[in-house]
Amino acid sequence: MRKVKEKGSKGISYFVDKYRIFILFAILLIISIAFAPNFFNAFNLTSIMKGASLYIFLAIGMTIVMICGQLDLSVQSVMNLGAVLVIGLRTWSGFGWIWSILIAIAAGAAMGLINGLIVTKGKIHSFITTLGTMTITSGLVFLYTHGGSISTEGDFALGDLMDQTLIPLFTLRVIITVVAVLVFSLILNRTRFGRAFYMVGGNKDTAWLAGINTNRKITTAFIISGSMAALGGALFAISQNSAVPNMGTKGISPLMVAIAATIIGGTSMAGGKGGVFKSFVAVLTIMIIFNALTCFGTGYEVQVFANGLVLAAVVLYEALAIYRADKIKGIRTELLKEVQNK
Amino acid sequence: NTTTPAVEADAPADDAGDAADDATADDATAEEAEMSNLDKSLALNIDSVVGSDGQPLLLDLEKKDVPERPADPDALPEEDPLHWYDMEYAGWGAMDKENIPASPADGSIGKKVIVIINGDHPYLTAYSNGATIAAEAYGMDIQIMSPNWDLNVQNQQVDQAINAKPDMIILIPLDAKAAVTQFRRINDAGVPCIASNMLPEAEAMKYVIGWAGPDDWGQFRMLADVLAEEIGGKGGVAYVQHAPGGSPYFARCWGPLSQFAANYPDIVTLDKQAPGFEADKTKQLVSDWITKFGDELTAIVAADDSAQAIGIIEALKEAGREDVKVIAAGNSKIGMDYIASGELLAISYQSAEADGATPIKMAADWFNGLDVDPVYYLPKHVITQADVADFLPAQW
Amino acid sequence: MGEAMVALQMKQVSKRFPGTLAVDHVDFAVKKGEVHALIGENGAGKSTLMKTLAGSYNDYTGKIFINSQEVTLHTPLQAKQQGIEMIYQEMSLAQPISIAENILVGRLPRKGLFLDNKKIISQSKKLLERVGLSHIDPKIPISEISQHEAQLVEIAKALGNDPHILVMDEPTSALSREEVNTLFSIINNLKQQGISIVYISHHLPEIFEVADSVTVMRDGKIVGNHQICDVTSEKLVEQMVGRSINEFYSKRDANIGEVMLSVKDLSRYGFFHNVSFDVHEGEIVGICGLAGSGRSELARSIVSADPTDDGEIYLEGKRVKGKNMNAVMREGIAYMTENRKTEGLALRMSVEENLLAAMIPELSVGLIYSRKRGKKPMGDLIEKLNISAPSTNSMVSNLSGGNQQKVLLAKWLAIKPRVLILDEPTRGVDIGAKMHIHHVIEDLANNGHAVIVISSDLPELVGLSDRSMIMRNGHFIGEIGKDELSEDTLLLAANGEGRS
Amino acid sequence: MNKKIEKQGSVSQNIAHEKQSGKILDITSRFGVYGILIVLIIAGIFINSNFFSLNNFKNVIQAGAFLGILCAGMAFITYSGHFADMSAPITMALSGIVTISCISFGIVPALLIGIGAGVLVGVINGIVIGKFKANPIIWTLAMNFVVSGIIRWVYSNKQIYPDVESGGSIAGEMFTNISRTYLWGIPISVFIMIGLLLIGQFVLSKTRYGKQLKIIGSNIDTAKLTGINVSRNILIAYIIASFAAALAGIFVTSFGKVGAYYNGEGYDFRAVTAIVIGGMTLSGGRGNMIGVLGGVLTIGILSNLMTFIGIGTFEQQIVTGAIFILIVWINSNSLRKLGRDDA
Ligand SMILES: Nc1ncnc2c1ncn2[C@@H]1O[C@H](COP(=O)(O)OP(=O)(O)OP(=O)(O)O)[C@@H](O)[C@H]1O
Ligand SMILES: Nc1ncnc2c1ncn2[C@@H]1O[C@H](COP(=O)(O)OP(=O)(O)OP(=O)(O)O)[C@@H](O)[C@H]1O
Ligand SMILES: [Mg+2]
Ligand SMILES: [Mg+2]
Repeated sequence: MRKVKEKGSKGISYFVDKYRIFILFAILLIISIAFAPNFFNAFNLTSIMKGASLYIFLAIGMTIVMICGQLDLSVQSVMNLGAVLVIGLRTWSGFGWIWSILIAIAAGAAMGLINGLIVTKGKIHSFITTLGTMTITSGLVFLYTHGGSISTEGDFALGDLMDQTLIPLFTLRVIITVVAVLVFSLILNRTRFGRAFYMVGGNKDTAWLAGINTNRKITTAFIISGSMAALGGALFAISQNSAVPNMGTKGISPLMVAIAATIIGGTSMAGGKGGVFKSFVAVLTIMIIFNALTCFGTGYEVQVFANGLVLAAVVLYEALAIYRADKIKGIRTELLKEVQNK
Repeated sequence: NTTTPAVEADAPADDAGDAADDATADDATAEEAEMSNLDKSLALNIDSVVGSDGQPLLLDLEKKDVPERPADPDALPEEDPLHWYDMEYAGWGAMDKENIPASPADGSIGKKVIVIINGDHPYLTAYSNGATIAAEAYGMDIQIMSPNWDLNVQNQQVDQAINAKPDMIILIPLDAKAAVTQFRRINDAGVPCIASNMLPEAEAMKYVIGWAGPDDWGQFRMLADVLAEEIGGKGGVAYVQHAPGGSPYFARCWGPLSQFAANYPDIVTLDKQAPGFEADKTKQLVSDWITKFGDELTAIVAADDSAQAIGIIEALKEAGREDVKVIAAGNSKIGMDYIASGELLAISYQSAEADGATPIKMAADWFNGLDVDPVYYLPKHVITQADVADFLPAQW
Repeated sequence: MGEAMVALQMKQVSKRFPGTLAVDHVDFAVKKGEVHALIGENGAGKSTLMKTLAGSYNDYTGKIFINSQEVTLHTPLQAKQQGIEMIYQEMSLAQPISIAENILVGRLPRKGLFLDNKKIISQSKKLLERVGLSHIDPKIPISEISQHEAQLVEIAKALGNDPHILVMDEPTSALSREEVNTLFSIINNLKQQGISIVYISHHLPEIFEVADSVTVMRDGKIVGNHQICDVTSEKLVEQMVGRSINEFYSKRDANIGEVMLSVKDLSRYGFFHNVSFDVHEGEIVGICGLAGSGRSELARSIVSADPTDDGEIYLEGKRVKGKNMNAVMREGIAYMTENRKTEGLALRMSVEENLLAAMIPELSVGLIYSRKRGKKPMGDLIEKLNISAPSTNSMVSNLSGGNQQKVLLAKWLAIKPRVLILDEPTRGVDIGAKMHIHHVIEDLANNGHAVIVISSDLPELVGLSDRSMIMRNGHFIGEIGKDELSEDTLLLAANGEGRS
Repeated sequence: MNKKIEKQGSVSQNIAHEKQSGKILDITSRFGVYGILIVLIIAGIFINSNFFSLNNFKNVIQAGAFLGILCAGMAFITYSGHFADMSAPITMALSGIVTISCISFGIVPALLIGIGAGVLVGVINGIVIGKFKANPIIWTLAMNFVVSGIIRWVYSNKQIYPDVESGGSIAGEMFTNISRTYLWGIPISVFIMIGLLLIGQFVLSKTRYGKQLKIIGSNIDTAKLTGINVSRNILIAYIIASFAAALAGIFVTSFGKVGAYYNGEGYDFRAVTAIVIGGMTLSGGRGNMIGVLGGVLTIGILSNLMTFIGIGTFEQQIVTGAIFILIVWINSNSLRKLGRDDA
């Protein structure tokens, strides 16, 4: 039997690779704390997390969908759907908050279900499917609101509660967000149900042959994505006491932030790799960049540029890492020593 | 270069800067030393500050007749101008202001103002330009933030602005209704605040000193009158709408539409569509209309006088339908060029720079302890071929 | 045959693909605790029949009985519940996922609601040990281990499910002899426990070594069923191919000329070091070595598909300057990969497009590609290699494994390179096809080309090559001339016990 | 020997069989979008008498011209298995705004510099994606952000006008006339679109490059081990795509008479839609340019038709999205039925 050193040795590059998002986060945080005026205080940090909340809900779904090897471009429209429904049902139809929220989530889940069914049964690439449903959902949202926005008409109670700082730094909405992240992290990492998503993304045939209902799994991922997007939109709308039908149709949209964060967090578009918690940290990282740049008083163009640069750097880093790994894959260390000894 | 402010050599802006410097200088003359900051602020001459189009930047403001609010505007048909009462006259209502700090009445000089605009657009670049010129004239410090059309980012910038503890926040809300919470938040934090450009919901007016901006509804009613006159009070009108979501989406379609309905019963509505701000998409829409409606199409009302106007004019030209009259919200360079060449019938005069300067004026008035109306309208004017030359060069 | 003894019975099972009746009213039975070999030409329907059993198809017709109970096997899960496990011909592991999870997929141990990570590791370690991979950390992803290791992981995965019926579809095609031995002892062990095994292979010696009975398939039908003791390999071949094949390796009179390819001190650090050898015109040179000895890496470096750290290559005395595979190919050296599915073929493209893929520059006039000029070479190749496909337009992925392999080979024969390096040219190919391929390789050499054959199939190396070089741990340790060439000498040398 | 003949026989038999049963599917899979187009046109005839007129079709094809020009390039990206070029919008904006700022050098140098600037984006994309195998969607998205930031910064968020930049000289007017020049009453952009699509069709189906690109699109590792210069071919695809995007950008900018960072916004997804409706699959190596033209026309006719029916903007979105998915389903389903695709 040939002698092989135990594989997967944990060198420094391995460490950097595995925890790169945390390192990036820490570096940017420290730089911002050190240099950005008005950055490091409770008020601003809370504000960053409040801002991150919306994107995190999109990123949760995006991450799970990408782990399955799919893509969900409809999250932003679904987010708007959740937002207008929760306020519309409350204000126009007189539902209670609980019901409004539940129906909004259900509507998001329904959109996810449709996405999932088209992708799995219709066998249409998720990029295409969700591009289509994105348009459809946005049409539905406008139809519902007649193109305008909806407000709670002076009912600020729940909105204020959402924005209340319950624990230092954490408002209720942020707490819900963090809980959602933790729950989904736990599910993905520590349950059979969650690991199956990775299997499906890693190799659909393997998963299917192992008895996993891959179609159902992918559909579930889309349902989670849809309902989380709707919930994120709904919570945002509640804390805003109003809902806007067209968020993100211009500028760096929440959709782009969610995709960028998911990638920066290390989830692979090819599927089978990634995690919700990392995406969460990645969203915070992007928010820190935006926030700190505003603190410096730079214009929006610098923020776009910085966002692009980070994204580009991460993509390039990833590509080079794979390139390097490919090059040394299967290298035999005992043979290498031979050269070094010479 | 169209956008450098044409401040004259001996413009008061310079004086204002000097005055501010002098106020802190040790070797100030006795007379100046005696003057309080308020006196100095009041003494600033702002009348001759002009924008890049050579028009005075801080104009005399317009008043508007505010009718009685109907009991339930929503119950009225959409064609009824009063259906839109709450949008059109937001801010004028008898709403009680809440928790508005009292004016310090100690002068505008040296005050720190943060302006949060709603996004990036050449209009808003000119707006920011105007705000900056005006702020300099009043001796104020100004910082401008842009969330690039993202409400979530704007919320954060509101927080960041509060956190920077300025003397005043000026906010162009992204959405009329979402604005309520934003203004409420600023109000809660005890920072005086002015709403600008986009009309927020009436509810939001509680929390602000006032609103300054163009009278979109009023302007479009004026434009509508000009158009109705031109087409003899009858014909078919199609509407190229603003992007859904904001107040212009309503004002620039239902403003003229309800005006026609109220005063020119023979004008009919053919279609309303929102193709976005892309010339080629608008062109296809209008070409489709020309084919579909043929001679029924007498006029087009557009929410934008640049990209949309190009699409409309090109489609009309191509179909040889120069007889169709077009009005649009102004006043971009493209729009004014079209007015000059007679391809557009009329556009509204809406100086972007003045739009930026007006809330600054409101802020300064407030710092100076002057009476401040709840609404500062930009003056309304319809630009036609006859007077377009006065408004060139364009600001954006 | 007592009823109780029968573990599996398939009655009149058929499975149709668009355009092909892959399995045609087959009756097939396996007894408890026996190793039942299933053999046949490429495309005979072996894999399809077994995949039907493993629940891959929900549209088969006919009846399946497990332990005399009729069952419906429409999903893999249903098959698993019946205790049927299959090791697939085409690797089916998820690359980015850890070995442990791949092994335990679908039945990860839990503690309460959550996974029991300790148990996952310990269970998978145990299974890895059983297949001789105790040195591998089960936490690393599949993408970090080599192909033959992955094949073993696959076996471990199937064992973990404690099957009653275990189907192995060409499990040894990527394994070294030693690993094959491990596998056989595992098989014997399972047999003792009363587990039935269906064993598909193109290696007849293996079948005589391990199987108790054998079923022969041809064109989707069963054409023979024997106890292993009642049958000879000649007889099986005749049933498989429909004619008798007497002589496997015709003695070729090699007409060896000038040095064609000369490799000098070539190294890729960590993979192979200081390799030097010559290959002559008209010569077939074998490279023998255990899996992981660096043969494939060497070949890839020669054609610049992988980088080289040191050394030179000369073709007909001239230094090969190409820095990428495409340039090297233009100079006259070509390499056929061992990874048919992932690197060899574009599975979603047609037979024609794959056949002519390497020929595109030759077929083009200037920048323009002429499809017409490809017709003749394509027809010739299809005939020469006896490629059987529904049509030249059909996707390669719909072909049987052996025919895919032939398409891959044809793609390289098409460009007639001065030097052709073939990596495992007959992996997964049936005997008939193998014969064809060998003839074609010999033809090539007879026409003055030089051929290097890398193969783990020792009889193939012995029969085909004029001499064989031995690689061990990234080094060339010598060569064995034609006269001394035999399976034993090769094996000894590769294992480091023979001459060096 | 016998057997050989038998096998050969089965090949030709099967071909014959496939020819009969698969012909319709084959046509659907290749040109299915035209079937939809015909259905839409027939529907249009019943809906409005003005619909079926030369003028109307002229409008539709004209309206799709800029998009078509963009698609003629971006299809190369899709075909090569790299999904879409998300930096197309900013490439369009860049070439337009750079051309205008150089307009004082004369129209031809300005156009060359402008298109060159756009192609530069493609070169960067092509190198990074071709050589280092960066994820194409995300990389081009990042490029879109980066270049957008640069343009906004350089031009301080303003838009610039050809007539102003050229100081009122003839070059400015020539620039705005690029999209207003007509041949036989049809804008030249239409001819350029059709020309580019036909050239693209030729390149994809009839050239060595196209054949190799198809292999790259189907399996990039195989392409590499077939001795195809993968990184160079991908670079070429991105150069073609950026050239087309730059050209489309020139037209859009010329038509809108202003150079600005936002010219081209939204064109990325619109182009993907047209390309995919036209029968190219995102998994690469499938489809043709004639289909892409069909995709462009279908989008045009659909919106034309809905305006004729008088459907509101919002309902139009819903219908468009649904029809989009439907067409893609028809295309991919017939490919699958044919056994030409397993996706
Ligand atoms: N997914 C599929 N679609 C269409 N035809 C298929 C498919 N899978 C297999 N076939 C066809 O079914 C027949 C039987 O193939 P199968 O893979 O069972 O052969 P096999 O005996 O396992 O051959 P090999 O020894 O080469 O593995 C072949 O003609 C093949 O072309
Ligand atoms: N001692 C070792 N240390 C690390 N990796 C090894 C070792 N031996 C083999 N490998 C792995 O096995 C792979 C197979 O190596 P290579 O392809 O060179 O072997 P080969 O002789 O061609 O065998 P095969 O018949 O499997 O192709 C290598 O890429 C490497 O990943
Ligand atoms: Mg098989
Ligand atoms: Mg090998």
